[in-house]
Parts: sequence; C-alpha cells; structure tokens
Amino acid sequence: MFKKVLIANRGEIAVRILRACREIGIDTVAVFSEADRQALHVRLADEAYLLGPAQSRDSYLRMDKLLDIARKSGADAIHPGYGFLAEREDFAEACTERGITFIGPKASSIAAMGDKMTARETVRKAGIPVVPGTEDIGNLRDEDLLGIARQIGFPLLIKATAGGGGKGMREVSNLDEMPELLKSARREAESSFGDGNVYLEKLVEGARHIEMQVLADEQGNVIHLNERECSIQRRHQKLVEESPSSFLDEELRRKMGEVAVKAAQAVDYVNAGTIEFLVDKERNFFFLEMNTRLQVEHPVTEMVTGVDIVKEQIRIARGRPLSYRQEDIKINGAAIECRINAEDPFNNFIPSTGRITHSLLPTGPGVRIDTGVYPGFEITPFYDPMISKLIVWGETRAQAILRMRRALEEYRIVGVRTNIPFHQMLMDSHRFMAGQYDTRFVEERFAIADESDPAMMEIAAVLATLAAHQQAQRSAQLVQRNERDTSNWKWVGRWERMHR
Amino acid sequence: MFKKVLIANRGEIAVRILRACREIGIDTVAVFSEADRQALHVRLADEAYLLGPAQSRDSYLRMDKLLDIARKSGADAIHPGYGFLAEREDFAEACTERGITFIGPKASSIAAMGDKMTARETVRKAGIPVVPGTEDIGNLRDEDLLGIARQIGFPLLIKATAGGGGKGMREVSNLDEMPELLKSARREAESSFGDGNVYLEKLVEGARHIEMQVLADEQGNVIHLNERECSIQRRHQKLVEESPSSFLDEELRRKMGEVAVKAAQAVDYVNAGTIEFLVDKERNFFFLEMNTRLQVEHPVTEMVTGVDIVKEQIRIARGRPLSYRQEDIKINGAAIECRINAEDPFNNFIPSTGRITHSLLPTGPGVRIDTGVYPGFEITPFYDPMISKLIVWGETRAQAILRMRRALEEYRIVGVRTNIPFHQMLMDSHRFMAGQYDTRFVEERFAIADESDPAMMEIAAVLATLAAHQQAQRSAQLVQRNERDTSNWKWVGRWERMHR
Amino acid sequence: MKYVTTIEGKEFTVEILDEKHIRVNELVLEMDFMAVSGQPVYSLLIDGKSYEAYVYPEEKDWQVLLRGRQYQAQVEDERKKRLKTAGGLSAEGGEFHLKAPMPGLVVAIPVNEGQVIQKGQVLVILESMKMQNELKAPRDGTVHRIRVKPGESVEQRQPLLNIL
Amino acid sequence: MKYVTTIEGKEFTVEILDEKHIRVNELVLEMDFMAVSGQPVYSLLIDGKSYEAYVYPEEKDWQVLLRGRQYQAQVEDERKKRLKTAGGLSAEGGEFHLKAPMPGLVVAIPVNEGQVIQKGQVLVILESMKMQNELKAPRDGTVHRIRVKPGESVEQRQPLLNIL
Repeated sequence: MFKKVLIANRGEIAVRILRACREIGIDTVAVFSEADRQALHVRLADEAYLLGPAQSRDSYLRMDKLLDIARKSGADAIHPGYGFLAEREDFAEACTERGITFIGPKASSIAAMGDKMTARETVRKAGIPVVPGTEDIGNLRDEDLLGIARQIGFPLLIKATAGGGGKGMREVSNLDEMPELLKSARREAESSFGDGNVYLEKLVEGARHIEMQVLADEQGNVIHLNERECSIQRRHQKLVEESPSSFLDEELRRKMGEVAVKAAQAVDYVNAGTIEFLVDKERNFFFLEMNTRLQVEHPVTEMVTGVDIVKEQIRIARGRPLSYRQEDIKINGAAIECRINAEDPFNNFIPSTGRITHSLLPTGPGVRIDTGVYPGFEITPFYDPMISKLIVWGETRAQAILRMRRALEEYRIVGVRTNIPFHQMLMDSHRFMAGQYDTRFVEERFAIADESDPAMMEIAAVLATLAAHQQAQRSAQLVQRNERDTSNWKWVGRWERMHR
Repeated sequence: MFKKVLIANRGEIAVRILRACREIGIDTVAVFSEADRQALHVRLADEAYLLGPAQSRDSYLRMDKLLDIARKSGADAIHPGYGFLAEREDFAEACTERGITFIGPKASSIAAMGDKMTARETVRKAGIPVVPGTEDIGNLRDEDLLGIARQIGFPLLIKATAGGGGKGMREVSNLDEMPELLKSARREAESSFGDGNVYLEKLVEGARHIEMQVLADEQGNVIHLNERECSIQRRHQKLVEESPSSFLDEELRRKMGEVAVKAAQAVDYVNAGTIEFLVDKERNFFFLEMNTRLQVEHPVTEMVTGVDIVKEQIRIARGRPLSYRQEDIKINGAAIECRINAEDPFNNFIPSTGRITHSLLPTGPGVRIDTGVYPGFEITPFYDPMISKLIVWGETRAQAILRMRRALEEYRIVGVRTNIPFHQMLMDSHRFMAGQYDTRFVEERFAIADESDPAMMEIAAVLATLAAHQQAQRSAQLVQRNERDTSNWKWVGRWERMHR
Repeated sequence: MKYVTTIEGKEFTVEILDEKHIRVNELVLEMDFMAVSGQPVYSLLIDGKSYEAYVYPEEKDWQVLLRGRQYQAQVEDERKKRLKTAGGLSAEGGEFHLKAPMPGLVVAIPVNEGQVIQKGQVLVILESMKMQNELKAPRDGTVHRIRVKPGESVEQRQPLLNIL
Repeated sequence: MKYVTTIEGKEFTVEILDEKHIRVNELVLEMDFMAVSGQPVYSLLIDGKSYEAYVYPEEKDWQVLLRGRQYQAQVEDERKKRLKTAGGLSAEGGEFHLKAPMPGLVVAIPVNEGQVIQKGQVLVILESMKMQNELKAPRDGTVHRIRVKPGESVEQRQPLLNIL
C-alpha cells in the first residue's frame, strides 16, 4: 500500500489532490515549473521538485523527469490530475513498469477510451447509442473526412481523436469552410496533445451535455454517482456545471446510470471516470466519450452525494473495495460550479494575465472554493486561465442559484480581469433559472447585457471622479514634497509610513 | 412581511446574517462604529450608517441610534446577532413598539431566560433538572451569597445573572477567596452587561457542556436540531464545538432533545434558541441556561443537518411555519468548529491587536469559514478577539478531525498572533481524538507542548538565519544606494518597483 | 473642484465640495469614499447606500467594475473641458493601435495592409493559454500598418497593427 | 557568511555558501528560499522538503512560526559572537521591561516595588477586548519600578514595570 504520492500536476487540482492525501495521512510530492515556484501546491506540499522551464512540454509533460523525481523522492504512487499526462496510456504504463501505482485506470482502459474513435466503436458494440459520425478507426486524411462529412450531413463537429476539453474541436456548417477548419483543428490538436488526428460527429441541435460520474474498484464493483449537467459552454469549454440536472427525471437518470456503468465495464474500467452523453430534446441520449480521469467539475457531485471522489480514487488505487454500494448514493440538495477564469467578458473573453494584487474570497454557508492561486500570485500565459472553481450547495436548485449570486457578488479579484460578471449575468438570466438551456445557449442566446442602469451609471461616474480626484491630489502633493528637497532617508521613512 | 433588515451587530455574525438576507432577497442595513468603517459587513451591505465612536457603549449598544437608523433607512426588521443587544428585552420591546420586527424571541421570553436566576426557577417548575445553586431571585448581596455558598459547598461558580459567554464568571474553591472573586466578577459583569448582579452554582466536576439547538415558530411548533458538544473551553470561553457529541447515544440525545423542547415551551419561546446543559460522568444532565439568540457555534449544526438556521430565523420572524418537522432532522456526518482568535497561545493567550497584513484561507472540500476580516483589516482592542470561525465537515468524526488538521495547517494569518497553534495541538491530542474530555480539559490536562522536534528546530534555525541574512544584505544595499545620492524621484521609482 | 465625467456618452457633472460632500447634477450628497486595504478597491457610502467597486486608470480613461458591470469613464476638469470644446477640439477618431492583450504566438493575420475592415472583424489570431484568441476590430476602418508576422511570439501590450 | 543561531539554548552553525547552498552543522544542503507575495512568509525548499514559515524580527530576536510551533531564534554573526565570547560578555540577564501587549485598562497591579517575584507570577491585570488578561513574570527577579497605576489607560507597548 503506497505511502507517498507524487502529484503530476499544478494549480487547483494539484492542491485538491494534496488535500485528500493529507487528510488520509499520505505524504505528498509536488512538482513545479520555473513559473510555479511560488504556486500554492508547492507551498502546501511536503516535498517539491523543479521540473523545468515554464512551457508544459519542458515541465509538466516530461514523463522522464516525473519518473525520475518519483524515484528520487521515494514516491510510490502518482496522481495525474486532469490534463497534461492524465490520459496518456504510455505514462500509466511507465509508472506500472517501475512499480509505481498510477492512481487511475489501467493503461489498456485509457487506450481504449483515449482514442475517441476506438471508444465509439467499443461502446457501440456493447449496445450503447453513439452520436452518428465517423465509423472508421485510424488516421483519416482530409479527403476521406470530406467524403464522410457529406454522408453525415451538416452541421457537424470536427473533434480531436486524442481530444478533451474542447481543444482541437471545430464546428462546420458547410463543406466549403471545412478544409480550412480541418487545418486549424489539426494544428490545435497537435499543439495540445501532440496528435493532429481528428474525426467527425454529427452536431445534435438543441442538445444538452450531461455526464455520469462512475467509480469502479479492482474487485469488479462499478457504481455511478449520478449526473452532472454541463451544457453551459463557450467554445466547447464548460463554464458552469450542476448536479443534479433539472432536465432528468428519476427514470432517465437510472437508465443513463446503467448505461454509464455498462460503458465502464466494456473497457474493464477501474478508478474514477466520467461518461459524457449528449441528450437531445426528446430525451434520447448518446455516448460522446469517456474521460478516464478526475474531472474539473467533480466537486458538484461531491457536494450532493457527500462522497470525496479523490479519497475514493486513492482507496481504489490501494486495492480496497469501494466504500459505497449503488443504493448508498443519494442526491442531497443541489450544487452549482462556476469556473472563474482570468479573461475579459467585456472583450470577447480574451485571456488576461498579470499579478493578483488583492482578492477577497466569498465564504460562509454552502460555499466551497478550489483554487491554486492567492494574492501576490501571477497568472501567466503558459497554462489554462482558470483562477478558481466556485462551488455552492443549496437545499434546492433555486437556493443554490441565489447563493451563487451572493457568492459572486462578494468575490473580489484585483489585478487580472475575470469572467465573474459573465457568471453574474448568467445567474440572473431567466432561461438559466428555468433550466431552459442547451450547449448553444451561451453562444447563441445569451449576451453580456448592453444597456446600463442609469442610477448605477451615475454611481460609476461618482466613483471614477473621486478616484481621479484623489490621484490628482496625491500627485500634486508628491511634487510639492519633492520641491522641498527632502533627503532620501526621510523620504524612505515617509514612504514606508504611507504604505504601512 | 418585512423587506429590509437592519443588522445590529458587527464582525463575522453581521456578515453571516447579511448573507442569509441576500440569499433570500432582503435588503440589508449595516451599522458601524468609527473603528469599523472598513469592516466587511459595511463593505458587503446594501446600506451602511455610522453609529458613533469605537467603544461599544457609544455605538453597538446605543439602542436610540439603532432605532433612529432603522427609521431613517426604512428597515422594518432588526436582527441582533449575538452579544451586544441580542438578549436585552428592552431592545426587543422597543423594536416591537415602533412596528419593527425583532428577529428573535418575544421580549417576555428574553426576560424569563435572560435573568439566569429566574430561568432556573422557571424550568425547575416545569420539571427540568437544574444544577444545584442559588434558589432565590433578585439582587443578592455579598453577605447572602457567602451564606448560600456554605450550603452549596465548594468548588462553586459565581455567574453573572445577566450573563453569557463566560463574562463575569469566576470559579471559587474556598470561602476565603470568595469576597475578592465576587468583586471582580461583579466588575466584569457590570462592564459587560451593565448589570453587576451575580448568582452561585455548584461546580459539577468532570462534566461536559452540551447544548441543544431549538427552533420554534409562531404556530406553536417546536423542534430541536440535536446537540452541540462545547466542552473545549478556556476561562469559560468556548474554543471548539462539535456536532454530534461523541458522548451521547441515541437514547440520551432523544431525552435531552425532549427536555430542550419542553424548556423552550416553558417560556413560550419563538425563533432560534439554545438550551445549555451540563452532563456529568454518569450521563445525568442539568439545565444550565437558555441563550435566547443565535449562537456563535450554530454552523456545526448547519453542516450536519443541512438547515440554514439564520434563514429559518427570518422565516419564523415573517410569521411562517417551520420548514421542518422533527422527523426531517437527521445527523449527516460530523462537524467541528475552531474559533480562531487573535491571541498568543505561547504567552498566556493574551489578545493580540494589529493589522492583518496577509492571510491565506484554507478552502476545498468540507471547509467553511465565517469571518468579518480580510487582509488589510485591523484587529482593534475594542471588540472581542475572534478573527474567524473555521468549520469542517467529515463523513465521520475522525475524518472531520483529519480535515480540521489539514485546514489549520493551511491557514496563514500574518500581522497578529493567533491561537491556530493551540488548535493544531488540540487536534493532535489523543484525548481529544478519543472524545475523552470535559470542560476542565484544556485548563487542567492540556498544555501547549514544550519539547520541540530537533529536526524542526534545525529548520527553524535555518529559516531565521536566512531571513536575518537577507535583511542584513538589504540594509547594506540601502546604505550603498544612499551614498550614491540618488535623486528623490529615482528613489521613489525604485522603491515602487521593489515593492510591487 | 468640478469635473465632467462621461460614461457611454452620458455626461455627469460631479463637484467635490469637501471631504464628505459632493454635488452630482445639482444635488448635494453626503458621502464617504475610501480605498480598502491599500488597493484600488473603493468603498463608497453615499446617502447611506454602500457600494464597492474596483476603479483603476487605463490609458486615458478610468475603468469602474461595479456590481458585475464594467464602465469606462472619462473624467475631465470642467474648466479644461469647456476650453477644449470652445476650441473645437475633438476627442474622437484618430488612429487605433491594436496591442497584444497577453503574451502569445501570432497564429494568423487574416487581413492585409490597406484592407477596409468592419467593426467586429477578426484582425489577428493569437494563441495563448493553449487557446486561440481572435482579436477583433473595435470599429470600422482601414488596416494601416501590420507590425507582426504569423509565427512570431509577442509580448503583452506589443503593437500588432494600426487601424486608421 | 557564517552564522551561529541559537534556539532554546541549542546552537546551530549555518553558513551561507551561495544563493542555493548552505552548510548546516558541517552538512552542505541544496536549498531555495523566498518570501511569498511580499510578506514575511517564507517558502523554503531544502533537499526537496517544502517548508513554509512566518519569520519576523522582534526586539533583538527572530520569531519563527513553523508547523504550529513558535521558535525564538538568536542569529549572530559567527565572528562577532566569537569575539564577544572571548571578551567574556554575557548576553543573558539584565533588566526586563514589561510592556503592554495591547491597549487597555490597568485593572490591578498585585505586586509592589522591591518585591521579590517568581517566574509565572502575575504582575499586572490588564482589561482589553472585554477580557481581563494577566501579565506574568517571564523569570524570577525583583520588581524595580512600577510606571502605571490601576485605573490608568495604556497604549500598546507602553512600559508598565521593570524587573531586575
């Protein structure tokens, strides 16, 4: 049974895993790039080792260095988190070869589900419905894909075979624009996964993205922890997740849960995984893909089921049976997660970098924050722009929405721009409140409101004027002081007093 | 039904109440003393009004000003929080007279329970066991008390009739020391409550302090939300609270709950209240007093029952029936609260004042923080030294303790000294882990450990040396720079760059 | 001091009377304004109402993030503004400089120098934080000078191209 | 630079070799030391182990709060310490000044000038934050000079009395 876990990741998920280890009493080894020396996961870990330069390919994607650090530090298990090497079967394989427990599924399950085309075929054979699309396996050339596209019909999606997280995904509305989009999808897939291979899938209109969390142990027990509703997306990136989904009834939930368990069994799955489904307006559901790792949005499931998914992952990896049977899993209340990103919602959601000079976290009842940053930390352009995950729990979905509004209003982040205003407007939107949305809602039917409340505009004007006035007065004082030719020493003293 | 609530309090509890109001959609009016202009409750409220100078008697205890602000702002309800005016029947009365809803019990219930001697008599008549002690009602002179003391026997407790929170409480072990202790108890009671009246109670040795949370509506429904274990105290101040108590079994829990409901009914109680009991080694329980208000430690109950007690208070005050029946109340997992105070555990727990220059909150799964401070805020000597309440939830008590350890280890507060090290050592103590403690545990059988781990001492030595070395180098540079006679303007620029 | 502050084309006259009083559009208001914990986060109490906003200068304007909305304010000394207007100076128009909002890699520049472009049209695709970000034209105009090439790495605020 | 650092009577010789290396009691260690977010909170990586501590000077000592324990360290330049020891100077003993740890009201002074007192004996009772706080003697000694009276309000760090 392993005693020391190397966490092959960074940011909030590294901190999340570290916390689970600490609460179980397992030592933690953090790794960091040169840009992350002061990151929270380094500060909180028992041990921490430098991987290399900031670029992921020189640090967090370096299997050789990770395995070397595991050896050096005596870590006997590795948790990959999500992203980076989490879904690389060669990494899982390499860990196993060296006698290091990989906290995740077997390499063969990763391989079976990692190649999205193979995965579609595998589950289809197990009798699970899949979205119509490419049915071949292997590297398809653009000419082939253009032919298949005509058969599937438009609109359709280009997806990276090695994909995940919306990277290398493109929507195509007609044949003409397809060659150019194939090129850019392949380029993005190549840069994200080192694999430019893509496949096609029919775009199901008005569909919702709903996924089922599964847990499976080495004894062959497989259970599901119900669903997460992830339809609030922008550019195929999830922004808000909920559990339960207001779109499912008990019957559909049970059916999808059963299918999810079957899909996991089809690849002999062990550990935590997620089956993503598209659910159309008529409540038909189709297998999309399986994520063979911990998901960003796992906390909403934790908040309504009480199950600590990361602790359960560790338990499973230690060879123990699941702590829960299917009938132990109940949905208690409702949870919502907002991903707080460093990006500017008033300017096309362009990522924002810089130092977080100040922040005030919303706290109090029913609020959870998972983050890897703190005031003084710098958001760099090297990694994804997520600052934190804000998760709330309420006795009902309505109460969770009201609590999320309250939490968003309290949240202050100074130094970078954030998408908090976007989330605020979303929580105020009637369609969101009514649960009436699909995966296109944000891009097609939701806009950052343009008209301002005149009373608020006046307050904003007063605030700007007072701040400008204060600044003008301060610079006037500075000039006066300088003219008095105060000695440097006095100056420093005064400056220190001013900034105390 | 009221629409705007004035919160007649400050600090974490003002913020807690404000959050509940906001989540229900009720406007909030904050009040503040001159020392609290930048306090969090002022920053977060919809409206905020100055009460007066820093001293409580000139601000938070000024009924006239509070009622005046309520009138001016159009607040049609007042939530008193805890402390200050929360248990003053004249304040509840004055609100009612002005047509303002007092979010709490009727003035008559406060009066019946507020005078601790009257309360003892009232519940005794209802057939509830009380701790042996003074049986008369009214102002007793020292001579009378010395006589009664002889009958009760030593050790005994002097308690403030108007008391609460350990203020004006003294332990007496023999008759000789009693006159001096009466004097100091009366002085503290006078300064805390404006009432120097005291009474006596036998000191039950080896007892635990366990309280039951009750909720009662205007329709006559009374339920309890199970117990809180509050035996971890220092100088009669609670430091750590838990729910459930590891000392109770289902049978005793049910009995104490029934008695608590009966005690509330004896004074025709409405809204949230707490019945405090002493439970001796043989599991006999005695009524101590009733707190006719929200308790500091209410979050542990919220975390295991899922009931939002402050929202329920508002609901009750609006004349609605309780949202729960007794059979709806279940205990889910275990919760622990640590009160994080600005005080020095290595120096006799002396309060520490100053500006919090930096803080890092523990976050993640199962962690809740209720606080009224933030980095940059100053802890002044005018109010109680509580910085925050750190509350954790776990599936079991053991998991909650492990999570609390993790959270305490993450928590950083720079600028004032805190009792976090005390809590860390407590969570590591075998007796606490085993649940083997009573109200004297902290003072009599727990000590801040004296022996240091030699390896940690070496690390501490390295840290001190490196910090000292860095400081020495920096001042050397400063002198050199000064010698170069750089102009003031360049200086400021450099200084700014250094401190960015 | 009297200021004219413009937000979304609407002018507000704000006169600072003393430390605790201002006049806004002829109405005298009691107020209390202060920075919180040494940051550009300001707490404003105005006639009892409590507001908190993140206020900071950017280029020549002031940005105000208040209750989930971002306002761009031009604050001008009323006297100077009067003079300027009298002189017929225009604050509008002129050249627009597209700068990199973050460090990144220029993936594509789907416009050419001299090309007439419309508001919202994509000018540069910049890869950063593993995402492709489209930088769009804030107004109609003509591409004047392109200063970078596809494949080039750029620093934050580095000029990419100009629009006339 | 070579330092001798004393904690709880135990001496540690710490030599700073360069930015990344130190020698502690003859053992060369690789380390990385930095202040976090401009605060006296330091992150130390030493031979892979990660430590974080709050380190700040107080009077002539350094306070280190590390993993829930408070350490008081005297850091001395090894050369100066050697000279001092050779000259027979003692760093111990001397007068102790009891200062108010916080603003408050002096409630009682249960000792008199000239009184012989023991370590742990209550010297002053100070009311602050609505609590009565007992200020105790840190060592045995004699009360030398009492500078305040019961009923007097005192500021933080105001001298209350001396012990010889």
